[in-house]
Amino acid sequence: MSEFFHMGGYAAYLWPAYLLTFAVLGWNVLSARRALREARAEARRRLTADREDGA
Amino acid sequence: MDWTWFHKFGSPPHVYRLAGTLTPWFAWPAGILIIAALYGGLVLAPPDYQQGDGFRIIYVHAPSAWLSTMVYAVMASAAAVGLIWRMKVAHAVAASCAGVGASFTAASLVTGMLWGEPMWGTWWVWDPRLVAQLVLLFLFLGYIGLRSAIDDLGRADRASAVLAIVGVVNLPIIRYSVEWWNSIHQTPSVMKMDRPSMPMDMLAPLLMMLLGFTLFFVAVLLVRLRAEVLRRERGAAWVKEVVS
Amino acid sequence: MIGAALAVLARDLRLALRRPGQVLQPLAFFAVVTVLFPLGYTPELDKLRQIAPGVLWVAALLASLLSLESLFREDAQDGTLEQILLAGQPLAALALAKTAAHWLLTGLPLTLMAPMLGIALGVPASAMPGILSSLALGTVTLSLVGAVGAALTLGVRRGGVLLGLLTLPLTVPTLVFGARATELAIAGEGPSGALYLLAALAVLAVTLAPLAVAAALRIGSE
Amino acid sequence: MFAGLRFAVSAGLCLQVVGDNGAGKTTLLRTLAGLLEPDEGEVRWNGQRVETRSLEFQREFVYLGHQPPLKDDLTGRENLRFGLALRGTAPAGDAGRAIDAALAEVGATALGDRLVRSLSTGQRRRIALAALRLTAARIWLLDEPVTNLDAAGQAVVASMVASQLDAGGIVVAATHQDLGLAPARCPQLVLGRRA
Repeated sequence: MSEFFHMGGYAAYLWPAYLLTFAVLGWNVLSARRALREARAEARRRLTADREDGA
Repeated sequence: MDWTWFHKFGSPPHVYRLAGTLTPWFAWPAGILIIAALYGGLVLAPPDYQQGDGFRIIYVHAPSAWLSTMVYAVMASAAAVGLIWRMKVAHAVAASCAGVGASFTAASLVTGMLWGEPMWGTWWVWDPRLVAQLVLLFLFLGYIGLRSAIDDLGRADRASAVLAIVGVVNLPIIRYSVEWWNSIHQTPSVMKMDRPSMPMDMLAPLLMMLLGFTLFFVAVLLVRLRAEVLRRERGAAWVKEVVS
Repeated sequence: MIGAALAVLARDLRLALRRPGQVLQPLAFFAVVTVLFPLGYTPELDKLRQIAPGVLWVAALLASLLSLESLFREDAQDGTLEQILLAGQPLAALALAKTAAHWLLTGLPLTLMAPMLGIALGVPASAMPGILSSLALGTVTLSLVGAVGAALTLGVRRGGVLLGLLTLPLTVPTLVFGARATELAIAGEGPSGALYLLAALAVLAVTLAPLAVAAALRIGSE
Repeated sequence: MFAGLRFAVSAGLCLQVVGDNGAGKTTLLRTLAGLLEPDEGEVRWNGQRVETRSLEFQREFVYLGHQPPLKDDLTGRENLRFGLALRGTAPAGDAGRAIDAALAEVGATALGDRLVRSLSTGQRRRIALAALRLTAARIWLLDEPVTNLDAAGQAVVASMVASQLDAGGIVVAATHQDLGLAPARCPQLVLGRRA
């Protein structure tokens, strides 16, 4: 199993590359969901604000 | 030609709901494909006769590079549609692309450097592909910078649309000039990044990863699109039932 | 349309004559940047000769960019830009006239100045025609591409840095072909190959950039 | 900003747009001028729907914003000559005479050759009004035309608006001050919060 991680000597380059790419994948998922959550919260805040000044 | 389908895509509430229902249909296949390709690329595919296992970086580098360019093209075309037909939803799509495109351009840049380092002995070499990705990253950063510098959302949409279109027209010219520049100053051994003839057991995981990344992009785009549509329709009535 | 475009061009030239200081600034900047390189590198002319093309072109690029920020900003602030937008004339033509004025006031002087600075970098006199022709063509594209950036960053506070970020990536082809043409001129070979590419860029820029500038101006003045 | 707005102005009338600050007076004028895109609705000219950004329609109107559109480093005359050349409205006879006439009408003949930089705000506005006269535009869109003008200046504006109406032109002015016109010739459009 260990020689799998050894990756023929390229381990020091291959795994960081994979980790970084999957970090980018993860970041995209999280930031997209956060953007949606914030947009919904902002819309909700605006609606209550409109309701308060009797629009 | 019945244009109502076109108008349907123009109506924010419809797009908001459609994006919501479609997201899982892209997200799950993307996840499965990526994991399968990961297994295929790291375990099943034989080592390369020249680079041994080092070549397996292609399975993350090539899809990132593919996404970076494809996403810019999608962004520019959405911007063009938004500008010509004045469709808010199209601008929302363009706005949703920027972050994804920039992140994958950066990923392809770094993975490219990680791939080249063992060959070149240094972290950076003025290889035309790396330089082209770097310039593409600047184009993305310029787009994001312009968008954040303009407060009014409508104006930011239209101004960044012009920039995206100018950028997509210039991109092939920039790439040509970098290749041309590279050919006249012969830089150190230019490493063949993309394999012209790959045996199937090497190529299959790559194609699966490319498709997986593309579906992943669409899924992320749909989620971001809903957020961008909401931002542009805050005052609209339909937002009430959707949000509360 | 031609009358209106010429009117805009003539007005900008007259305005520049009224305040010559502003015209000299990019030239001074060009000289300063060029002089810095030997100080940061080496006094030996034969070494400087090798980096001369890159130095001249990057310095010219930054100098013409520097002066672009005010291309539309002053007109926007005093309200004349609105009258230009509403003049009932094709806006792309007026945008081209504004950019032509910028080229005449900045691009051309920079080009004429380059040979002198070239000498400071050990560039042989035989290379002067090549430098002049390549910079003349290159600065046209730089002015046009920069005008798009200037129009896009019109309403933006501290737009100068953003203008650079938007415009510099688009100037890569001009820099590559231009520096190569200069390099060939210095080496005594004919720069024609690179010159044709520079000319092609200039033609493309003259035809397309004004459309983008017009669109950006309309958006910027909402 | 505002919705459900319908109004028409026929030749010879001056529409006075009033409303408290922020009610959208300037927005309405800039929308008519094509500087702003309305979300919905349209502008009709001579009965036909017209694209406010079309060059033909632009030649029909002139828009004067809060700020007199003049270059400080040019003289009044130079600014006026530029305006003429820009709009391509070649006046009958040579431009010089038309400029002199316009300057005379606004009482700024003496100011013509001084750099605009040296003029007061009121004097600059008079030069801008002279430019208005020089455009052969049938529609005048004026945003606060009489602010910071002395009594004499206001009289000049009133007389110019009157002569424009007499010539069958249209004026849309956003101002609270009285333009000295008979009410019949100066209908009001009140923009305000919905009651």
